[in-house]
Amino acid sequence: MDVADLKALHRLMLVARRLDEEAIALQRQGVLPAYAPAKGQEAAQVGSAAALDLSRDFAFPGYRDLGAAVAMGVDLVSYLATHLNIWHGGLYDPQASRLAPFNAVVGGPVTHAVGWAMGAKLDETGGAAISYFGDGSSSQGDVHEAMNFAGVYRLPVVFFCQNNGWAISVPTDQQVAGGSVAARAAGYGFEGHRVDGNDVSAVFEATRAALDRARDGGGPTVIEAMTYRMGPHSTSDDPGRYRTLEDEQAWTERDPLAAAAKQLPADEVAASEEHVANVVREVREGLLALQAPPAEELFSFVYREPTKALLEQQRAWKESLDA
Amino acid sequence: MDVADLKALHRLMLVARRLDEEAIALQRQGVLPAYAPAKGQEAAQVGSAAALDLSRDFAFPGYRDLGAAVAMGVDLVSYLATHLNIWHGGLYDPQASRLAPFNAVVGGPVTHAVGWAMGAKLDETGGAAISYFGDGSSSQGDVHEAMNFAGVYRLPVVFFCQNNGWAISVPTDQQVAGGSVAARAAGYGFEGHRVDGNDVSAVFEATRAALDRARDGGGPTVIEAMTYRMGPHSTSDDPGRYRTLEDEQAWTERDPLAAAAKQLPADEVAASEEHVANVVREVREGLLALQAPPAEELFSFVYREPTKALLEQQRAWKESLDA
Amino acid sequence: MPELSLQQSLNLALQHTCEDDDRVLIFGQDVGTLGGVFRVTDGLRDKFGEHRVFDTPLAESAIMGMAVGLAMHGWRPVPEIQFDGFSYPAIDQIVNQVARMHYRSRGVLNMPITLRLPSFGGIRAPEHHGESLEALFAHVPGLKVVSPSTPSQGYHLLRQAIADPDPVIFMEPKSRYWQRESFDPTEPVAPIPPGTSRVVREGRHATLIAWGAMVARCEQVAELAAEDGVELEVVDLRWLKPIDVDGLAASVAKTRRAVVVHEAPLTAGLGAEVSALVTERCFGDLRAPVQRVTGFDVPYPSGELEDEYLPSIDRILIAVQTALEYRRG
Amino acid sequence: MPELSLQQSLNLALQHTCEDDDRVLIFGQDVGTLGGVFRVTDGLRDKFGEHRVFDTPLAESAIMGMAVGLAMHGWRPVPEIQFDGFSYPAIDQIVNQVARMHYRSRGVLNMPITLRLPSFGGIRAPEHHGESLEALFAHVPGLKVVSPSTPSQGYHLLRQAIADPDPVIFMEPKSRYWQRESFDPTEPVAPIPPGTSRVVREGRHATLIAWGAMVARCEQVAELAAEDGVELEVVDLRWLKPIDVDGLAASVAKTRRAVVVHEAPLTAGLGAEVSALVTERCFGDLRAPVQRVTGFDVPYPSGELEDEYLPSIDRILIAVQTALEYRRG
Ligand SMILES: Cc1ncc(C[n+]2csc(CCOP(=O)(O)OP(=O)(O)O)c2C)c(N)n1
Ligand SMILES: Cc1ncc(C[n+]2csc(CCOP(=O)(O)OP(=O)(O)O)c2C)c(N)n1
Ligand SMILES: [Mg+2]
Ligand SMILES: [Mg+2]
Repeated sequence: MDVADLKALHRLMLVARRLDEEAIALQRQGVLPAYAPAKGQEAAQVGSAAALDLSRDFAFPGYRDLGAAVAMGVDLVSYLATHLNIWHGGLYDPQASRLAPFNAVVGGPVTHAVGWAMGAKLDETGGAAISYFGDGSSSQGDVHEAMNFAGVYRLPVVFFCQNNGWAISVPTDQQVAGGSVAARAAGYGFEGHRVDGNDVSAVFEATRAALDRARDGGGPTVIEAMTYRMGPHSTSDDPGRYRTLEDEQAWTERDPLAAAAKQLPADEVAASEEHVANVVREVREGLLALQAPPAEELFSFVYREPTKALLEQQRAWKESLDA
Repeated sequence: MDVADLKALHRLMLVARRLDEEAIALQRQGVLPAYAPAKGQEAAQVGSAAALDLSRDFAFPGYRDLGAAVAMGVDLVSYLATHLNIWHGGLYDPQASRLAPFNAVVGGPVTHAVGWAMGAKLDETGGAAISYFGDGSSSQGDVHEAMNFAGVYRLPVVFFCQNNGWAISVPTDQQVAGGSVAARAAGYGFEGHRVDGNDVSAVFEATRAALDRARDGGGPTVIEAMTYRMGPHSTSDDPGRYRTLEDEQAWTERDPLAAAAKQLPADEVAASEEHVANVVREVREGLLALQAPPAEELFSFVYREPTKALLEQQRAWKESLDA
Repeated sequence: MPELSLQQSLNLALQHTCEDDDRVLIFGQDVGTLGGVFRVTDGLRDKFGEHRVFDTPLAESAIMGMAVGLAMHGWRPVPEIQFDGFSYPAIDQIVNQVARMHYRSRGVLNMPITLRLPSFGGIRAPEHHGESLEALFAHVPGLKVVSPSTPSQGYHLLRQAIADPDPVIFMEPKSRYWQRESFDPTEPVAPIPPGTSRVVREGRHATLIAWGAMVARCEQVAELAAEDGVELEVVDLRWLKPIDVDGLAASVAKTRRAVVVHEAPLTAGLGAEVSALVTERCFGDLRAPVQRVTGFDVPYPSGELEDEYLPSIDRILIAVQTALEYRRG
Repeated sequence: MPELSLQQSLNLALQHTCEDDDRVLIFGQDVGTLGGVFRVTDGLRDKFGEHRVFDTPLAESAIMGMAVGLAMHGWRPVPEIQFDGFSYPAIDQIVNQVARMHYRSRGVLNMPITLRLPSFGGIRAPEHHGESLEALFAHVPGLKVVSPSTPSQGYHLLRQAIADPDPVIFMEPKSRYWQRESFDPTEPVAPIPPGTSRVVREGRHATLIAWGAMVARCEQVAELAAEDGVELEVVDLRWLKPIDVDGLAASVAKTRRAVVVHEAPLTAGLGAEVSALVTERCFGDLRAPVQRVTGFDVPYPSGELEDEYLPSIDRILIAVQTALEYRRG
């Protein structure tokens, strides 16, 4: 995408939204053991990931970044396979997809983006890294270390914080001292911007600008996309224990998908819905058809070549199956 | 001390300086196995520690804070015992001295100050904590986590950073993105101040103000004392490998001890030198007389009561001595 | 007599401890308003106030560092780290600070910290939510480590751990949180000091040694083996540091064979320590080398492969058979 | 033939590796301008430029996290953490990221990272500068662990480690940095793949198993024992993960007695794994339980107590004697 193409962005958001709904349905039907809904954060995720140049950039996701995967064209069955309990990192090829494996350690992968950005700088590829993390994650020491390293080496990296108001049950004001993750950037000598995380075009523009600056040697940027997690933290969470319906209601009115749709002709939106329904059906079918990995895979990928000890353990395990 | 009493502060600095010189001499004579010189940082250390109210405050040092120990009246033989390889944490009583044990993990103890400050707040003692750390230490994740916690809970803690220009061989501009540790405070929603770390009165005033604010519920403060490590990182370091004599020379002219002395009548300075010579002699004698701990202490203090396994190991060890 | 789940019994233990000792503080991610992702701290904030039971920002290292500072100020901290795999960011504080502050201060500074750590696998959770860190913790001088296997053990061991003057890592077997048992927690029991194990089932042909969720699995194995006339003794090791070597030796002196079972990977797991200790003490008695049935040397896998990873009844039975049929050289 | 210290041989290994492979990057605290606090990276920045050999800010977790990202971009990172005890802040990255990224990505992302870690005690250093973390690392699936005992071993093992496609923790015995040996590093040698050990001295009465600085100590012990007619075999385990269990079994099948020696505390140390493995493989051959001579279960002490803490010649000799005199039951 060269400029913010609202129609395309809206359609990507719609895929994310409908797929999110489908995943929740699948969880209720017992197909997915658990799921972390992204509802409400589609503009932040899609807008930022759509700004990437997939020929040279690379994204480092957390566990709630379906919209980024959608916008990057990642194979969605492979992406959601992690929630099917099939493989922790997902089944997509991270190198080909330009999306690092699904990562459940809050804060940890932020330093990877910094290292990758240094690798890109050393190789002079013009590539930039984007790191996805949440308001809660911003409290982790790793995020500070990552920002400091990025500032010292002036690396081409965008720290993309989705401030969705909550880290499970803890609201941002009990999490982020000072109240703003973007404001931290000044302390590292680089730019930090808050954007309306529910305005997909604004997110796209801010991210594109940060990526361009990164490529031009302008150093890192923090983008804090102000948004809201409209659903529960995960399908086993009960937000009623820590926030009010009014709180949720207020944000429903700021639904990023509705906001984008409002700017588009109704027939385009309808056409998109139709298109998306097909996408979602295909993904659903793909997920239902997905086979559990062969049990032998338990012993795979630990090293490039299995060690003797592992082969021996595999042999003993096989024997126990025959017992 | 109620107001900055320059004469008293100068005398404390002089003790620190002469003792530092003595420690280096003792290291050369083979008495101390190693030592981390504090020369040049006396104003920062003495000025800040003298501002503490020892009836209720508490200090968390690193490994180069002799001046703080001097200003707090810590038993100096016990303090230096750590460099004699007698006991890692020093031999002084941290509870009675209001000085936490000597701590060699860069960054780690900063979170302790935050926890202690919360303890003081819960107990409503009016006490405040001060955490000593360096420009290099500011890169550690723990320092960020500590500042964020302190900001969220608005705890009575002073983050006292001695920016002495170097972390072993790495200069501040390759260490601290943005160039200023004090500037980080804004990102946590509390105050951060740079002070001339070689001006003992300025350090005293800034620290006193921060402590008072902390007591009054005004929250944490970062103080960045700009100073210079005039000596090597440790007695096994060779600064010639990473900095120039001119660099060192420039700072010699800003020697904090000389700056304080210049403001005092010559006879008072002379009287102090005499007094301090006695102090240093006593400490030296104390160090020379200090006995190595009995070897049984190898098994002491691991738990409140030794476990059976430890007693058994101690027994076997004793037997091996008789073998 | 009430029927309590492990989750409930731990909750009750925290409640009773807070009532008895007003220096106890409970904190961690989501332990306050939410009552913990496993509801172990449910209702405690309302009972004891947000000064004693509170949420922290999302930073494990600071949680443990704060515990050190609070202990230095005379409080008795009971922090929670939300999941086993997220204790790694706090390992520096745990090893270099929590475990050493008493030692470093020559006994002046007490560290009566109990780290509650939902642990081990078996619940088909995401990555990092099924780890077993007991070998790491047990290796660290200054720490004690304990893991309960039942609701009543959970209640009493948690109270014991919090009362202990030293830092204790309290590993809660999360796959057992919802397991129920009838017992009266208010009934006085003898203390369960560090370094004591518990014979769960007597037997004479071999000793199964386990902790956490593997105790119940070993009891199942013993049940099955009994059908074939093999009488297995099952020992709940419970305190993983210090280890009750006398108790183990007494059992193995009788049975002459031992199998140790744990979820953690084999290599350098705590099973190696148990094997070495038992062999050192019972070499003459042993009729077979101590068998280890453990997780494999692979990262804890995704849910679909979890049952293959964890010690299965069949794998334990095979190890028992190996021990029974062993003939020297 | 040049005489090289371990420090020099490691320096040379890094230099030769950088010459042969321009994807190798060396970084860490003070490794650039200063050449490392132990001078192991001395002169490399001038030779290869500050893009390939560079200083980092003071943050171990970011150093390892950066290594992950660099590896994902196709570089071959050789980070240094300045001292053993300061690897704890990086443990989360090492365990949860470095060791798993290849697995997590189903083999797509290679992690050819070699972490250089000045390790172990014996130099009367401050707190946290004398730790032995091999048991922790060896427990982690996805890591390999190696420690050289001599300059020539250091040279070849470091090259082997960097060439390895998997993450390797390279534990440098700092008390041996200045030990010298005559050897020609340019002379081709057979590879020393993971999982191979080395018989340093042959013997037939008992096997001493050690790594790092303890190998030399065991050689001294063997020398002394030989005066009494006791012929000890000394095995340099060298690869601590994977462990050469076949090599150990071959030696113990011959000697029928084994003593494992390490600096780390006893409980849950790697000696337990060695003991368990050897016993599992050689139960019928063993005439005595495997003896462990280790550091005690105390924090690594201050310099004055260091010699009491480390396995002494006497303690090793006593263990040998115990093994030799052992009578079953
Ligand atoms: C290091 C670490 N600690 C704890 C957790 C458990 N955990 C998972 S998500 C979460 C909250 C994260 O909040 P935030 O970063 O704001 O992301 P969000 O869930 O809002 O998308 C927590 C505490 C974790 N995954 N990693
Ligand atoms: C966690 C940790 N990493 C590394 C070290 C090794 N080390 C000791 S001092 C030092 C530099 C510290 O610099 P700074 O914080 O500026 O303090 P200064 O030495 O200048 O007083 C380093 C890297 C350490 N002590 N702790
Ligand atoms: Mg959030
Ligand atoms: Mg400094």
